[in-house]
Amino acid sequence: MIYYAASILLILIGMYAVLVKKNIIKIVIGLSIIDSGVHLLFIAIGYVKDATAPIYSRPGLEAGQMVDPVPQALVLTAIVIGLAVTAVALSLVIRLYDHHKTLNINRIRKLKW
Amino acid sequence: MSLSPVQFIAVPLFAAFLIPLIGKASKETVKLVPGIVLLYLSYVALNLFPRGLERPIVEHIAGFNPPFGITLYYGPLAAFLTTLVTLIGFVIWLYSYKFIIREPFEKYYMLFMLLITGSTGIILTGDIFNMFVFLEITAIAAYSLTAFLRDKDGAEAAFKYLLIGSFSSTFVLLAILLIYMQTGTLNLADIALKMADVPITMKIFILILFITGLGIEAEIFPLNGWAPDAYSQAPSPVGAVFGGIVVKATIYALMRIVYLMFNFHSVLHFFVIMGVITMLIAEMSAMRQHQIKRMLAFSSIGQMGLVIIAFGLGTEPGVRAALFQMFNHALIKTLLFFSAGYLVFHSGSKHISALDGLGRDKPLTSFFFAFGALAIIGLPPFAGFWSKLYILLSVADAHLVTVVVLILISAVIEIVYYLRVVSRLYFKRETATDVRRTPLSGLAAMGILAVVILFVGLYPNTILDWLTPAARELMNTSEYIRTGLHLNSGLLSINF
Amino acid sequence: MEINWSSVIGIVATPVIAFIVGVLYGGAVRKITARVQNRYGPPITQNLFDIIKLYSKKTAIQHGVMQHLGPVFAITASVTSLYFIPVIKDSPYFQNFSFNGDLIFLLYMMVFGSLGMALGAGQTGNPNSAIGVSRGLSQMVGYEIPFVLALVAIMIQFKTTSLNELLAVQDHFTNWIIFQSPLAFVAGILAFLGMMHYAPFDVVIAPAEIASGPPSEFGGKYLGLMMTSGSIFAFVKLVLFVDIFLGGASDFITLIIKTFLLYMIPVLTGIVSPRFRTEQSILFFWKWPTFIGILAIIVVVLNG
Amino acid sequence: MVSLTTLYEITFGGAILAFIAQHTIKQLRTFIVIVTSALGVYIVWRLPSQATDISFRLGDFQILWGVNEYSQLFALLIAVLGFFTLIYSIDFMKERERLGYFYMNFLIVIGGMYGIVYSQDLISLFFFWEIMTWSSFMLVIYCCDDAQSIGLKYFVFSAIGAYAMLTAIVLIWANLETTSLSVLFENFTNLSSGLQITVIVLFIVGFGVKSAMMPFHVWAPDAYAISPTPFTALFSGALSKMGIWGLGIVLLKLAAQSGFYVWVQDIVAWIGAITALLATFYAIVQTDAKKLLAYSSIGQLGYIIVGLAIGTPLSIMSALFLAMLHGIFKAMLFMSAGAVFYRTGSTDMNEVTGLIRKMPWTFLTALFGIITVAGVPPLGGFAAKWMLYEATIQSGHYFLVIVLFAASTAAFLYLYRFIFSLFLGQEEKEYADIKEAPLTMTVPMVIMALFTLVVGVFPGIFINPIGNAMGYFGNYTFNWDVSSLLNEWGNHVDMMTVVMTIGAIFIIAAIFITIKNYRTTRYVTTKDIHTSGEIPTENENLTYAVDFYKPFERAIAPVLKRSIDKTYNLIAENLESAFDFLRYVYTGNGQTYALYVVLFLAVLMVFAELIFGIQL
Repeated sequence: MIYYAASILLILIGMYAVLVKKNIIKIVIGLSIIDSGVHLLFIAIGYVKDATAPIYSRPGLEAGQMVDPVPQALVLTAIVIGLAVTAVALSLVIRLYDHHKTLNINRIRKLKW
Repeated sequence: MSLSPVQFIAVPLFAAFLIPLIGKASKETVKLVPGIVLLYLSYVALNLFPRGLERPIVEHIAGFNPPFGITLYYGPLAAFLTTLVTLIGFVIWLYSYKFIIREPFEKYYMLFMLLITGSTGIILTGDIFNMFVFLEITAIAAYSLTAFLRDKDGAEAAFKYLLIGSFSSTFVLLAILLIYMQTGTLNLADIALKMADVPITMKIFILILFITGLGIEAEIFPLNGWAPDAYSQAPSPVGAVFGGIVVKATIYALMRIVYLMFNFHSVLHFFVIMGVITMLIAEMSAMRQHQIKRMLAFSSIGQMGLVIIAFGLGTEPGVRAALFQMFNHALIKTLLFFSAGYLVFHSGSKHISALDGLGRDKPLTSFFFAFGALAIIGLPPFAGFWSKLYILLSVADAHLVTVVVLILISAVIEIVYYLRVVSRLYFKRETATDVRRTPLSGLAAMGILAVVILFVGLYPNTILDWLTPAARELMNTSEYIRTGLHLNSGLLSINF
Repeated sequence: MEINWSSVIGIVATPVIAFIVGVLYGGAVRKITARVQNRYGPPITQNLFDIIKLYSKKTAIQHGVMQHLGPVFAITASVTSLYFIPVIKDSPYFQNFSFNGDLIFLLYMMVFGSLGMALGAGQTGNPNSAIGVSRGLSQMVGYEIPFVLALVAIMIQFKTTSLNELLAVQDHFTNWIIFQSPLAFVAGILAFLGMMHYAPFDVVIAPAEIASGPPSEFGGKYLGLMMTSGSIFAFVKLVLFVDIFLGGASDFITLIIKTFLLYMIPVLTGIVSPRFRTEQSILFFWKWPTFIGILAIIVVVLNG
Repeated sequence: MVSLTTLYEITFGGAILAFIAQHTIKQLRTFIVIVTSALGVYIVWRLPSQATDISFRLGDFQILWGVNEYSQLFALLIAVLGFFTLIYSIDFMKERERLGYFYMNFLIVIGGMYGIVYSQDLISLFFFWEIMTWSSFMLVIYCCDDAQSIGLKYFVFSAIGAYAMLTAIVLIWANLETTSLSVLFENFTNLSSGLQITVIVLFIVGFGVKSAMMPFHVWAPDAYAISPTPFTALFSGALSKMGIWGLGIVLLKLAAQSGFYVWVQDIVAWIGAITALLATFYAIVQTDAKKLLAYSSIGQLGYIIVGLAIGTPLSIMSALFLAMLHGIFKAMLFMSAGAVFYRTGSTDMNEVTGLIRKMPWTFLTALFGIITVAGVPPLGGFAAKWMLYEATIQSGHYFLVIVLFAASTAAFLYLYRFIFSLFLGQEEKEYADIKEAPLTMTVPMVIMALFTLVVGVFPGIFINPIGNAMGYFGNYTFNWDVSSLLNEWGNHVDMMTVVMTIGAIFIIAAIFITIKNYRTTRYVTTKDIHTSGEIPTENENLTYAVDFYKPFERAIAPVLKRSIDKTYNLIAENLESAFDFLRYVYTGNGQTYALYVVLFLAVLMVFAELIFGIQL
């Protein structure tokens, strides 16, 4: 249960960062935190207490004694995707800083209405 | 090599990774690669089409049987949409051939191929996590493409897109997570089957996450803040990609999920309401735009609102009309973005006021814009007329007369802002002439689209005949489950 | 085809009679006006001699074909209208074509001449003519409304648009429409004041300021023809009113008496009146006469 | 060969060919256009005897095209007017640019109108209606810079009308599952009465916009005035009749079946009459000849609407008669104004003056035109007006007829001003070198002018086909003589007698005055006049044109002061600023957008809780 709570907390912290912080780097960090929260949640739902890794490491290991392998596979993919997004985001931040000479999101709003 | 739906995903993906390699050898060859790929895919699409209509093709990746492995589901709907995507993709390539000449264009083509991969993937996949992956592929490619021009505004637009896009992926991922938690499966057909046992609270929660997540990409108000910026700052063909391919794929995903998993009517009416709001606000905003591409972006959002309304009716004519509108909008908005691209290029400004008198200077480009404008307003004999008519009729069939009236009001607004541009093009004296010519590839791309638009307008039956089975597929959930899981082979008896 | 001699005689005689009567009335008016104004006045035949003199004069100049044809239009309209009015009730001679037309036709036929004359006056290029025409047409919009109201009231009361049938209704003194439908008569007679262009509605010709308006550039035979037409036209209007409201006339004596009495109404009003400006006269006609006309129709509808 | 499909193929094909020819072999363009429209006339003429109905499926709809007498009437008008206006346009448009564009749209308009009148189902009706609308819009904005906002106004109003119509079509589809007109007529009473009146009102709005019915007329004066004259002739002559065509069907086929018929009749008739009166007033104060004619068109259409609304046989006859005749005489008038424009470059009535001797044939056309409009015998207009008044009085619309009379009397004012300002009055030096318009322009005009005379003498040549056409609405018989007019009380006018009398007297008087005068008189210029004994000098301005009807304007000032146009503009401005306000939602700040997303999610959650009672 604590995993759930922690992950939801992480998501909320991330959201807070994204919605409130004015610095775009902090916003990107916030996005990453949200991602981490979701990933953690994923792992948490696949987690079975006292179970082992989903590998047939020894004979007689039953399905119930292993954690669910699917969320772990999914999380791996999701982490990769999250990484890619963060990379793109940071490159955009660099670009924005080049052009605007500021990292304050309130001042990067030429496109509006 | 036998033809299979897998190729829709595999070939462009492969090409996307091949392009930088080829780029090392010869820059010029790179330009041809996407064309060849898309031509080939069109060939595949046209060949598979009849088979898809006859009986859905279900492909299993890596040899697992459903619901374990990842499946591709190529039914009439997917057949229709993949064909649309490949055709539009091909035309966009043709247009880009001379339009995207700025370095590093090989990266442009790479990202473009990724977008195609992502879109076809979304359409074809029968696995919900796989769908998420393809959504992300599309999204990342789209972020990068938005900022492709490396200018100030492009970066800003891309960052906003990314910011909101990340929310989208977060919500979708959360929804998938909840689904997995509840049903223990990721296969769409299987989920649909097991969704019945999920408690209603959870169902609604998942649905809300999906609506918000996918609604961002599907441009539902108020989640569409990124759209006008991204459309208008990305290079014009990319705007066309967004409007013609990406959004269509996302709407497909949203509707597939909603119809498959949450098929009850109160939800659908929610879509009608959201569609109406989206449409009205977008059209009103479009009317007051000063930049042509931004105007087109808002118009796209408005049209998507229309599509969402039609989907939300939850009737077969409604779905068919929505698909028809998607098809037409893909064609027409692509045409508009193409011509607007060259208009902006020739006038040297994104502002509508800079377009004065371009019709005399650049008659063909302007003609195509006017053509597209008339078509998107929904005037006969162009394609847009029929889809709008069908939408209205299906809305009226559902006894939503108010919605009919609202759609028509938004159509009037549409007329105002489109024709304002058209009349500026033709009937104001321009100040200077631009000696650069519109390249042939661009004109050819627009020409193809215009011919198709006119053809569909005159012979709507050709498209409608395909759409009826496609609409039926979306509506007929049990059929999807049956074929998706090979139920006749008795696999469903395995209890998860 | 057998020639119906009585109608041939009528066709020839009617315009002549109309002309003479009209001209003499014109003379009489000048005389009466003079007497009222304490002058001696010209002899009653003065207008006749004027016209004869005009015909005998050489016409020296013209401004073009439309001016040339303007008087022709005028005389065509007045004579044609005359032919379509039963001048003498039940007479084989003086009913002419009145069975082939009706009131609405007459309304339009009477405009034909004014239009032709206005066109002719227009070609002369004289600004006074144009001003006169402008005033005349504007004023026409004024008086036409009460006039039509009166006519409509009568038409719906007797369910006919034919003059002959209206005459047939008024077979007895008490059946005259002036008594059957007095309101219509009042509206009609007020409109009639405007039609005759006597003061206070004489802004059209306003001799002092715009040199008699539309016809100011006509001379010689043109003027002669126009005066002929004018005389006939005055007679036409009188006979029309007599036929509509006063039961028509079975013989010439009655006709003369009735028309003369009727004629005195605008004349006497004119003598004692100043002049309305154009918009004043328009608005005048649109107020009381129109109101009375509407009242007339309402009464008819309520009774019917 | 003669069938509806060939008609469409030829007309639309000709349109495209003309466009292509303009960009390849210019000489062929005119030839193609004229041949196309001539073939159109031929096919339309032969259609009733040879054509069979065409029916095919398009999507969910059964498309029906067929020929009946009612549509035939309008199709002939379209074909003939199209032909004449195109011949007229050969020289008129010679110097202009983008002729391919012009002729393409011109032929598309004609084709669209054919499509409208021959369609027997609502879908193809709407299809062709929209084609006609946008192609005519293209022609409205053809001319110049000012045309933009005018064109837009035209299109927006057309769209409002068209969409009203579409709403009605959609409602019919949703309730009767049909788009066929004949099925609709049969089953109309199956609709609920609320639906009936909605459908009727929507259709009336739809068709009323095109026929410039108040208060939807504001697009018309400007659009008529600004479009190129050959098209204006067709615009006012034929295109506006599409609205009349539709109103006829709505009023006499649909509304007549409903329980509201009397109400609909009265309201529409009054709207028509007020349209006629106000448009006439506005026409009087115009200074531009084309604008004057445009308002005149609106007024005449008002009469037609009254005729249709009253719905007695005589009134329908008068309406259709006037509709056909209006097509001809308004085309004549616009053409003559256009000829003036062609030679002088202006249609400003304060400027142009004294052209009668320079352009006699044009003047003749204009003269015949105004006499026809005025409804003065012996030309055709009289028959129409006469029937209308008789029908109005006899059907008990007493006050309506007064309004109509007032309008038609006031019409004399603007008609006289039109012909006086352009053709009569002072002959100014700047117009001394003007020549008559070329033959391609005068010939069609004069042919039509003579035709109005023929119609005046023999109204039967219109009345009989129109009588047949009225068979479409019910069993009306008009066994009149070819030259007589008959009302419902049995009174009649024999046009033959009238015309013979007028002709005879006219000729006698003309001969008399000519014989008497032709030796003695000589022509003098219009400067050589007597102005109260003073001899005007060379430079003195003797032209009386500015504020021609100032006194009348003063009299009707309260009417002129109020304008629906202004109200519409106000609404449009307010709407635009409201829209402007709305788009501030898009603040441009990425964070705000993100906030929207989160809020949206939260709101949905709250709603879900409210609706489904979910505990989160």
